[in-house]
Amino acid sequence: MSGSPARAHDAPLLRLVGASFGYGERVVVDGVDLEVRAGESVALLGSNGSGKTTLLRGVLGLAARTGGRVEMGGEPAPSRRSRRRTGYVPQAMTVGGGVPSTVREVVATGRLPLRPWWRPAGRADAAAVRAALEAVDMASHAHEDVTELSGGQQRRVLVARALAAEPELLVLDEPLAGVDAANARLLADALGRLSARGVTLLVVTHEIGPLADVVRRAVVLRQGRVVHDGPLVPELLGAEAVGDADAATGAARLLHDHHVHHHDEDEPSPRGWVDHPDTRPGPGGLAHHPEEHDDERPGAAAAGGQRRG
Amino acid sequence: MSGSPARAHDAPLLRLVGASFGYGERVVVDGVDLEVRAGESVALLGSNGSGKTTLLRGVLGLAARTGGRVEMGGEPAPSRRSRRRTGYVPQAMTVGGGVPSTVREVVATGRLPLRPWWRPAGRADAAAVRAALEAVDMASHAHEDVTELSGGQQRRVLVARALAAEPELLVLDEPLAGVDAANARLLADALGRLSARGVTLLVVTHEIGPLADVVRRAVVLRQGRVVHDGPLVPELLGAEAVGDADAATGAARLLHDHHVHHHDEDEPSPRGWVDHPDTRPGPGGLAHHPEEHDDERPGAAAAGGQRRG
Amino acid sequence: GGGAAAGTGASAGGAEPALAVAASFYPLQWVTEAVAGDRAAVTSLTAPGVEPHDLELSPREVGAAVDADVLVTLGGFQPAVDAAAAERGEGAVVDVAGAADLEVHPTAAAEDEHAGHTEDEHADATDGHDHAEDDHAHDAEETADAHDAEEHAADDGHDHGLAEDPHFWLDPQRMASVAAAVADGLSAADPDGAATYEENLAAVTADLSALDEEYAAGLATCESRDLVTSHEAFGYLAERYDLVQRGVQGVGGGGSEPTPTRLAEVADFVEQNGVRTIYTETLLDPAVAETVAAETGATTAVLDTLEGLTDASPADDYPGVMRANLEVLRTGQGCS
Amino acid sequence: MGDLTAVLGYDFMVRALVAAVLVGLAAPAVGVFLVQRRLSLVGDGIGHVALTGVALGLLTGQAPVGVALVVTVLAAVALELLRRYGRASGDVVLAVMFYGGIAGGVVLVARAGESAATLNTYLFGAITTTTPADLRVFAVLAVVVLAAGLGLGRRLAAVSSDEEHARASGLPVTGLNILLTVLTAVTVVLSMRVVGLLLISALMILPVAAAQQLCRSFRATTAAAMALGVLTSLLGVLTSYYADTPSGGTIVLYLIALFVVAAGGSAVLRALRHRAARGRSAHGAPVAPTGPRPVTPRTAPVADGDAQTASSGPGTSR
Amino acid sequence: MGDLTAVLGYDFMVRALVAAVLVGLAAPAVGVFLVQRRLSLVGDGIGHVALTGVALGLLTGQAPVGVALVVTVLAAVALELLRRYGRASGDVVLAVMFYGGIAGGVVLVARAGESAATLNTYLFGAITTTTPADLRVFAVLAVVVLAAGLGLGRRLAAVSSDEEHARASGLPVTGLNILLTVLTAVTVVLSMRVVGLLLISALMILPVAAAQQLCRSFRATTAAAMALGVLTSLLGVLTSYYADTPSGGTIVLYLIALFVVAAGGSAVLRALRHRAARGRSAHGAPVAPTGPRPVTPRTAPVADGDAQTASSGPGTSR
Ligand SMILES: Nc1ncnc2c1ncn2[C@@H]1O[C@H](COP(=O)(O)OP(=O)(O)OP(=O)(O)O)[C@@H](O)[C@H]1O
Ligand SMILES: Nc1ncnc2c1ncn2[C@@H]1O[C@H](COP(=O)(O)OP(=O)(O)OP(=O)(O)O)[C@@H](O)[C@H]1O
Ligand SMILES: [Mg+2]
Ligand SMILES: [Mg+2]
Ligand SMILES: [Zn+2]
Repeated sequence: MSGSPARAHDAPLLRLVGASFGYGERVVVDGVDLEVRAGESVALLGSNGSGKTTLLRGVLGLAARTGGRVEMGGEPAPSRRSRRRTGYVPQAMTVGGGVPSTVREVVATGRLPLRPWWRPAGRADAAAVRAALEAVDMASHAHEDVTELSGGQQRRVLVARALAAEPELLVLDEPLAGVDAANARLLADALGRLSARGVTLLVVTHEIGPLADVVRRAVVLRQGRVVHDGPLVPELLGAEAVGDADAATGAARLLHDHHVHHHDEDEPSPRGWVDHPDTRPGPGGLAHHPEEHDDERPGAAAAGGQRRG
Repeated sequence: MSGSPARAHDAPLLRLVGASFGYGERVVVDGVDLEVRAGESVALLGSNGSGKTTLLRGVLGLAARTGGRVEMGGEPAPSRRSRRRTGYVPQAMTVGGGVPSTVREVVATGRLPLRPWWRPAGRADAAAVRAALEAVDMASHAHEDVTELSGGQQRRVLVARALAAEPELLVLDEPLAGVDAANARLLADALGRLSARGVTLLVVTHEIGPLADVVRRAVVLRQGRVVHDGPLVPELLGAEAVGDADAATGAARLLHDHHVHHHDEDEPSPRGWVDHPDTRPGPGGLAHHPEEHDDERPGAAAAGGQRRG
Repeated sequence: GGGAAAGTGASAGGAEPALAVAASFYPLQWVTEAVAGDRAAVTSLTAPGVEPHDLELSPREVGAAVDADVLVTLGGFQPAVDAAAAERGEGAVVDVAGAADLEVHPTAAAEDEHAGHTEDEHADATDGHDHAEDDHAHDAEETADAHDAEEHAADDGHDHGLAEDPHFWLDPQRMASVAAAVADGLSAADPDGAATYEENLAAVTADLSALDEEYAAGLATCESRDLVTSHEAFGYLAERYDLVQRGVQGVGGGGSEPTPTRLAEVADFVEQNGVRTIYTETLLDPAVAETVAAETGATTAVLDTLEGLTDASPADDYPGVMRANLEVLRTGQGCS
Repeated sequence: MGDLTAVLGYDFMVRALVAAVLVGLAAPAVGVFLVQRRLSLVGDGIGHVALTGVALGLLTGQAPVGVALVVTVLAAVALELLRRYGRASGDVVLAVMFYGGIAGGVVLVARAGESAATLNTYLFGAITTTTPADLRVFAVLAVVVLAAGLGLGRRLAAVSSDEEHARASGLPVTGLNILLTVLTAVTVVLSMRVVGLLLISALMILPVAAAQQLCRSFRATTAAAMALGVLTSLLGVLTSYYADTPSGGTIVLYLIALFVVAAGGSAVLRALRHRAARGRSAHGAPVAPTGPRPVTPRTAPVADGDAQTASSGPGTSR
Repeated sequence: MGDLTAVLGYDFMVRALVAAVLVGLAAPAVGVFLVQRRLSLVGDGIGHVALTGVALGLLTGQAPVGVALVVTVLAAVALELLRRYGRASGDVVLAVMFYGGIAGGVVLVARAGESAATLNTYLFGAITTTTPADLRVFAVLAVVVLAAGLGLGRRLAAVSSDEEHARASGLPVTGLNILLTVLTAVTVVLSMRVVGLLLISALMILPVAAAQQLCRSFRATTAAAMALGVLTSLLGVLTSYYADTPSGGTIVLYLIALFVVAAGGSAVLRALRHRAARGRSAHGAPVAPTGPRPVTPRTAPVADGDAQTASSGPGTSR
């Protein structure tokens, strides 16, 4: 494990040993070994369908474990205790139901596991909810019906709900999708501060950009296996890293079918991504990483879409 | 209208004249004038909640029009005809129901409006479906249940469904969210080719990056009004351009509450955005547009947390 | 209801019966057995304890009804049986509706402002409420009400406000004419046995007139002539022995439950007329009658409508139950 | 089989079996769209509204079945509108229709006095009482429903699974919804008098629920549901003859047993399929989705979810 | 008011009114979670299963209410498990339970012979027949339900609106689901014998459906639903006395009228609120969401939607 935790601790907060997760008979995540130390910030990368969401859900006990072990703070997980120490932002908007609920009510549900059932919400709960709402800049919408918010606003509500629980480990599944750039930066900054305070982060994302300053280590999944685990080096930001073989193949077919070459790129070399290690964005920081562009190059797929780490 | 259509035509394909859309009594999009010529590719930008989705839905007749006019090809829209000429990729995964449907079945529904009800699917339909599936690299998943796909795969299915209809106008609401970088490029390329063939594109996105080569013109919404309509100049790519004031305010409050200064920003001035008319992003391009930030500041938005770009 | 062969007749033991007869519900089964004696094997299509209104026949039972040499039925009472009868082609069907001399019974309630309440409503008020309140309770129960429907259909052309009361068997004299009709029907189907049927009929008629006399004597002098019942099944009986029936349920309750107004009226009626006893039934929920009783301080007693025999029935055959009912009535009405 | 001859010796049994085939074919063909819309109990709800319609018909002296059809169709259209424009979700609107139908029936019946008694005839029935005239009605119904299913099935499925997109793409959503509603109402109202509301509404849903466990495509589910509908109806009628039980209840219990078996069996089936798929797949990587769904509550998405998709589309040039 | 004295002169009316208050309070307090889960008809479904339970109790000579409770709770738990692990959505599972309950009841009843008649006693009732003993049961029920609602309401709401997240965050989801199910079963089984299944299941849902039209928060919806439940129950009982109609049906019709008025009125109300909000808002920008929902079909999201969110979270430091 080559992570570079923001704070070094001895025992890993989260440890997966040969862990497999899946749905029914299907194994989606296959024998993953992973250690995340307290205070670390880890990005989980991989192409669509590579098993990122399944891995997160498996750690939380939402997808079935079909093999291996998961531990949190040295104890077997998921347990009720491990779940309470974890905040989760799901990939899809899952809040719904027949009865209207306000943004505040939804965020307040994040506090529920922290207090015994007979105790009503106290001042600390109210403060945490307020702080979480402000962190995602939704305080002014606190009393609106969540179902009447825009897509990006809903995403932010989900993040706030996780934040309200003041977790030790924060697990975010594509937290930046659909969030506008200003809020993306705001959220990234907030994550940065959390990390600085010792909160451990595990973030699935396809847009590493705004998080580049927060995340120090990247784990890349391909077809349910870890194919890279190490520092978030520039090359990982390239598309190749997170593209999958299928995509590349598809692109090839596409190009072939239509006899059209990609207008602004050379015909990719079979191992394209390897050829462009220098494309890492400079201090400009917000520029789009050119490497983002090369991954579905056909041959690249063949090369396995693997990248150096 | 300062668009730079890929191909010039005389009559605009889509024209909004003082169009307002909303939900019930609430006007979300307020008096928008917009012309999109056939063959143009337009990005619709704006912060979360600014009304982008509502505008698209209004054009398609999915959100109520509360004023103004919408025309397509000179005829009043939405009409059944105008809808058939338009392909739509919604922001959220909307396919669902109690009975399993395969990816192919979902994509094939895109063809339905094109043929009379008594005619069964023909060879052309099958070919279009296949081509659409390949364009999003989902052909290998054609016979899987859509509800068992990963998030990004589901998004791609929605895109394929719109493509299968071979529309003149393709309206996409955040088509890149949750799609891995390789597929994002693949899709961007495909859109580019469509555009080259004369298909008109109207794309909502927070991630202009992969589309930068495809889109030539940007329309920016703020609080339901158009605040910019012109070439997609570099500055528009900055977060500020599409961020909203709430975000800034939230950040300020946040910083205040926690007595932590944003590590890379100054404490906002009380009237931050007003004081920095110059913060309009320069060619540096990535700066945030400060003006976007002032609107919902609470007490002035109380001096809200504005930040410079 | 299940138990197609439920009520095999007393005749089964003797010589091989000449006839297989299906009777649609208990009183008809009893009268048929009494008339047929050993010459026929009688089965009831309604299992014991099942409200005949509720009757849905299983295919086997329909088969039994179709295959029987003679089917004895009260036309219009049970649509499932009527359907089976239609299935029989020219097979002999003894429909006792004519002999029973069915009438419309405007009850006390129908005479006041609640016109439209008739005997027939008892079915809605009691069984009907399951459908109305919950149409799902059905299959078994629902057909229940169908009897009224068919009854009504048979009656079409009449004023829609009125329909016939099927409960003829609670009147021994009507029961006697039905016995005669059954004897005729059996003789027609089995001319060889005509003499036997004639003999048995005489015995049955004698029994029934004895019963009639007991009733007449027993109910001659009573403190109260107001008969407050939960289900208006006793119209013929009341009419015969000069009582006035007043049903707690059924007034305006067409489907679900009595209206509070009706409950209040019955309660007032009970109090004003010094009625001491409110009768509930073995097969029905006593809650409504008990509510009125609790309201007025009256007591409740159980009458058996004889729509089906159950373990809860006070005796094991028709005359026994009728006599038990008489005792209950004499106590309840304060007869000397 | 000697026994079967005995069964077929009764005309009423022959008619019951034919009715079983016709209704068992038509009901799931409508029901699959109701399951797709997650309004599985709508048939039952329509049955309850029919109660009010019949009562009205009796009160006003009109043909009860006609009035019931009109009332149910109107109620169903009202449901559509409420669902579309109201703040209430489908299940709530269905509950309103449900309870409104019963309560309306109850109160009308109370007002109607004795004509009310006739009401239940229109709501309940037994398949063994099917008349030749009923059979003709069922035959027409089956033809109409199957024709609609064949001709418009894909459209109905599209509208049922993603109404928003169907509307955006120019399909006549309102018309299709109303057509489906009318088909449902007609199926329920015409059938329930003969076979009973329990049976007709269960036959619309349960075969689909069972088929769903075994199939992965809409088309296969529909076909399987129809086959299962016919099969269980026939079996149920025969069993009820031999076991001496009510036919309607027996058919429904068969359907439920089928569902339970299918739900249990599908795990096994999916495992086998998975192994097969793995065999085919070059990489040995999992290909077919298998196993039970995750615990996702499957609640409705909020008005706007939030996501973006990579889009591309070369195949769609014109 | 002279009239009111007359009404109160009858003990049964007084008891009916007290029962109306207690049931009108307790039923919506459970129902709000059922509406939240989009299983509005579950109360009705449980009632149908209770039929089977009662029939079983009668057959085996056990206390029917006890057996009905056990059977409904078991069935409801089975429903939970099917919903969670099966490929079927909630409405389908509900339909299975619904039809299974009736068919089981029907077939058992046919087998049970004579005890069958007693069955209806346990399923149907009239609020005017409430006995003092019933009132005590209702009082206990109301206290238990309200206590659960107050103590666990937020947890139940959380589980009902986002089961997945509730599970991930360490709430005892299965326990809470079972608790809700048991509460529902107890409420239905204990009440329906006295007040009827129609009334109890409608009282669980319709006040919530009406309140939903007027409120924007879960808490306000719950409070309003309980108030409306009590109000309409009282009004219904009184009206049924004066108008000479069945009480249960009258209450339900009131509830439906209320829903329709609320659905219509909410547009107006939202308009007013909107104006008010606009007044408060410095910019005059729209603040309150208003108007009917868009046509979004509100179908379930697929297992994984697809989106990413900007995340940030300073407030959550520990
Ligand atoms: N169904 C609805 N009912 C009422 N108001 C709504 C509804 N949907 C959206 N709104 C409101 O309309 C405004 C604009 O929403 P819209 O979805 O158009 O934003 P958007 O620009 O697409 O944002 P995003 O980038 O987050 O998707 C928001 O303030 C939202 O609260
Ligand atoms: N409920 C399910 N049942 C069966 N298979 C599933 C289910 N959900 C996901 N899968 C399969 O598991 C694989 C991994 O899915 P997962 O959601 O973990 O991918 P992901 O890495 O999160 O992708 P994305 O970037 O698109 O979100 C996919 O092939 C998908 O088809
Ligand atoms: Mg994912
Ligand atoms: Mg949007
Ligand atoms: Zn009777």
